[in-house]
Amino acid sequence: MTPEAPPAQDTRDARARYTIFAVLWVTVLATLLWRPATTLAPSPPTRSLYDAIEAIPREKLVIISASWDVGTRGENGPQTAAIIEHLFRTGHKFAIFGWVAPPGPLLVEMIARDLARKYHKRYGVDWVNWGFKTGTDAMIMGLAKNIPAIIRQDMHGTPITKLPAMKGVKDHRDVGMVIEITGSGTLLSWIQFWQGVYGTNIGYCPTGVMVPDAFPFLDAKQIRGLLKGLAGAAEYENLLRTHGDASVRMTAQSASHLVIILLIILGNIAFFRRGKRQA
Amino acid sequence: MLQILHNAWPWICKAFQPVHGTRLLVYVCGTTAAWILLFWVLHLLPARQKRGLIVACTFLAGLFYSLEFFLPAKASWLPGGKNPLSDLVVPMGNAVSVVFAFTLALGLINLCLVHGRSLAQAKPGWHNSLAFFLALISMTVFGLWQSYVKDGPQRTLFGLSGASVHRVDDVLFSGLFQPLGATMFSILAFYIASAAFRAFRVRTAEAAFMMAAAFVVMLGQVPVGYWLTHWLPMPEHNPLGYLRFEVLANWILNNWSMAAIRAIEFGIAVGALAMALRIWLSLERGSFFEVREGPR
Amino acid sequence: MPYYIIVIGAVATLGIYSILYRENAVFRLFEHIFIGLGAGYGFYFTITSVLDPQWWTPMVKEGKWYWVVAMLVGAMFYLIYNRRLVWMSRLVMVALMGLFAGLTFKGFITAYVPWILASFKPIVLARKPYIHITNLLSFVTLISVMSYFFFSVEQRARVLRGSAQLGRWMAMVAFGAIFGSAVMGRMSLFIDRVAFLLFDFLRLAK
Amino acid sequence: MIRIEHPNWFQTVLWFVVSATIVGTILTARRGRQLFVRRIPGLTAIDEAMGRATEMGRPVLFTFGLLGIGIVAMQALAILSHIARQAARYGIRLIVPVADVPLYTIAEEVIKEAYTAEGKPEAFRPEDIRFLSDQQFAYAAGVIGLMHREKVASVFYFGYFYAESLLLAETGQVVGAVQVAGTPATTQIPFFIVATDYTIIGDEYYAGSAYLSREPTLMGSLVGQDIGKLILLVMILLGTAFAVGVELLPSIFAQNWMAKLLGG
Repeated sequence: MTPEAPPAQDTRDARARYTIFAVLWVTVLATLLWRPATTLAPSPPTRSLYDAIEAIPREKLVIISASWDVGTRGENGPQTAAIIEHLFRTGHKFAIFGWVAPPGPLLVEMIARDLARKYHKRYGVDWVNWGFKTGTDAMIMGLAKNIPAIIRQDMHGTPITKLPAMKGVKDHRDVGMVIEITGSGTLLSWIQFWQGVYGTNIGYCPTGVMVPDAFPFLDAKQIRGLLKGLAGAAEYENLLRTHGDASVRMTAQSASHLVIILLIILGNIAFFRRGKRQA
Repeated sequence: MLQILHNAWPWICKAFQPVHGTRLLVYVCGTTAAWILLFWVLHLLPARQKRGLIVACTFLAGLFYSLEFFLPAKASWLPGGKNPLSDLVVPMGNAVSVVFAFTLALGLINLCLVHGRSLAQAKPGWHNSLAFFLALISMTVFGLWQSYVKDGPQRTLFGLSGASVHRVDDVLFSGLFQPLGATMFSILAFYIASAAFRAFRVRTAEAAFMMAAAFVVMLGQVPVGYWLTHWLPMPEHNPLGYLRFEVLANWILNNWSMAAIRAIEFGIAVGALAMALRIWLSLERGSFFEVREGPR
Repeated sequence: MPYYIIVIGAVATLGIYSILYRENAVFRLFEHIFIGLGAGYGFYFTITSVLDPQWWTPMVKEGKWYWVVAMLVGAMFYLIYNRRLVWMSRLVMVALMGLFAGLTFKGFITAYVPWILASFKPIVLARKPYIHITNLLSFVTLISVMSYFFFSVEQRARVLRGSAQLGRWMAMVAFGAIFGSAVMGRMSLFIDRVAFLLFDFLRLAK
Repeated sequence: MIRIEHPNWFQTVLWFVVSATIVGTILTARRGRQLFVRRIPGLTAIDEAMGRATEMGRPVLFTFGLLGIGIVAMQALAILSHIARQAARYGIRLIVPVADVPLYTIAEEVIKEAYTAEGKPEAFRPEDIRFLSDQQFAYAAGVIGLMHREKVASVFYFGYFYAESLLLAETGQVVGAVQVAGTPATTQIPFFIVATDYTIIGDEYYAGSAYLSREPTLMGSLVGQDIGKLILLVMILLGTAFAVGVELLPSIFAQNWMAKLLGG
């Protein structure tokens, strides 16, 4: 630890930083424009989420908990699209629901509308949007006991009693699975107040940074499946045999990972060469 | 004591019935006056007793969720045969979020003071403070405005309909607020790259372990890693298959890092439990928990 | 989304990215706009999503007069600026922390007992290959990392010192895994911004 | 899969035993029993970093991250108090940007008290304790600006951090500051490890304030926590032993009794 770093070191570090930034920009721009799609073989956590969704009884509702906003759209967006595509194919009814990130339900609805057109699904019959509800944990607890009392109307102001998809949906027993798609630490609420109490199945789609933290829950069977960030979404698209955003972006992802790995190797070579010279 | 409570119970229930009109106003004002009076009297207490009051309130507050949890859901010895606190959990959660919502102006006051001063004294960078105020005011006004006109499609305020207000709100929210946040977030991509370049040097065993795990997980989650080792057999057929990047990455996440994270979390859980006990039982010391007499 | 909103978004995006070169006036301007928008958003969101539905509606429209107490308790926070009455704000804060302490007890059991249970795995098997290597590794990792976090014993004994050292290495595996996984995450966010600039703003053929 | 709405008797006993142990050790420590805490490498680095700031005559910066008032904050405040006393002693400027208003007011008080305790109340500069924003990235942008403009010599990160951790730590690295970090947020520790000079990991965060302050309450609590962890460890060992027993000698071990007790 030197008291004052010499200026030469400073400029060299700065030059290295700028080079790294430039290389990253070029890599991502080039791969996105070139647009080759790549497929990714599904890993066990992805497959178990797929199987868990397949196994949900047809009459039960699936809750898509949209706990993300534009900040983490890069990962959560493709995850949401993959899950919704699967639900439209299996014919499960689902409800979009927000309780952490206020813009979440709107962003998910935009994805759902695009896909609904493709699969000729109708809003209100095949899917609904509960919108954003406040009250966090207390509300989640209440929701398990009485869904109509908490939701009352959908995001567009229609009373849920008028929506065919919500017919017969009363409490946690009518929910086949909760799929938490999130950019922050929201999982524990569903585990503590739904899974831990009523045994509701939870599917989990976190961003990359939270993936290792999710495995203790997977191991304890508190969650039924897991999408590992964007890679998980690409794997899911592979299971569904489609090429969505995730598959295209995985190429850019591959390229930038290679860049970082090369950087680490270069850094080590430089370190050992400098080390030798000093020795 | 219990007998008195038993006799008074219907009266208490009656007092908590919803009221409307003038009576509501009287009730609300009366409660406010009683509250202020109560705290005025409490303020006259000496510091020692104020401290005792805080200790008692903290203990009672902590008792709420604890009792709700540790008492069984149903038992014959409980009043009414079931857990009396379970029904209060949801209203309690609502009350806490309302109480916190009322602190919303605390931060706002502070920010306005700082930027107001910079604007009034025309400090260097005052135009930034001006931008701050413009952003703050327009976001608040159009946000509230929009939620007012949203209640009904025909509602207008100052002659503006929902659609035109919505357009302004869209510019502020979708045009500025969201891209700003998302871009700040994405800058991490650059920082993570330069940090990896600078810091991942195999100097010690620790660094080597960390780097190796990062390497495998990074490669195991992208198609290029899959491609690099796709010539290896699948792990079901041959143990060599465990060296495939995607298999190895998943194995590390599922067994190795999983156990380490679990161990770290156990430690943190006990640490948090200890901290919670110290607060609940008022064993914690420090300026925050002391009560002093008057200004110093 | 109308195109002018996308243009504004693109300008904001590029303004923030200018920090990659150095701290500058454009970045500072957007930084202040951002802080202002954030404060305004927090303000109106709290009013429309918490205070209106959870407080004003039950109290005024449904006549539940006792909700006024929530406001009185909330107001006590503001006494923090008054030297003489500051103890009242402390009372509220410490009591709320007591409430959270109660929740911590609940979390200690509901969140961690399942994890303790899940770590009961056989490391020796009755059939081939007799030793379950994966379970053994998980077990050793769990025990050694936990042993690293014992603070009140001097790590002089060789077993304990070795175990603690091993634990630190094993913890590094977890941190490496988090780092590697985060690289993917952060890159995805950058890719999303670039996709926005290329396909939404510049309207390059998708 | 296990469901816990209310605990069974064994879970209650487990909670009670761990809690009682912690409270018991706190009380014995308060009665004056001497207790031992092992060295925590990252924490001794605090003094080193303060020394460097003294040498260079530049300010130091302390951040709580997005922390609000609560359990984690109490520990961070104890460490802040230690740093503030050193700052007062050596005449170093201490800058503290905060993202939570109640915490901001308390931090100000803690620092002021530290300066008074060192006999230099006049050296305390209230304008250096600032509330920036409660929005994550707006706060991060503000702290980044401060680090650049004030040319800080050292940065301390103690509190709860989210994605802003690396934004801040990498900026500190660029301005050439010595950095020490500690947080119970497991997901952010790797970023501190790569970008700061010393990182206090996991549970060390809770041990930190005891190590620095030598306050009997905290020391006692630390010993109690160790015993609590030991209890968990023994349970895991027993549970694993029973699992092996079930595997090898199913005639004797009909089931995993440890798991049964825990409600599994």
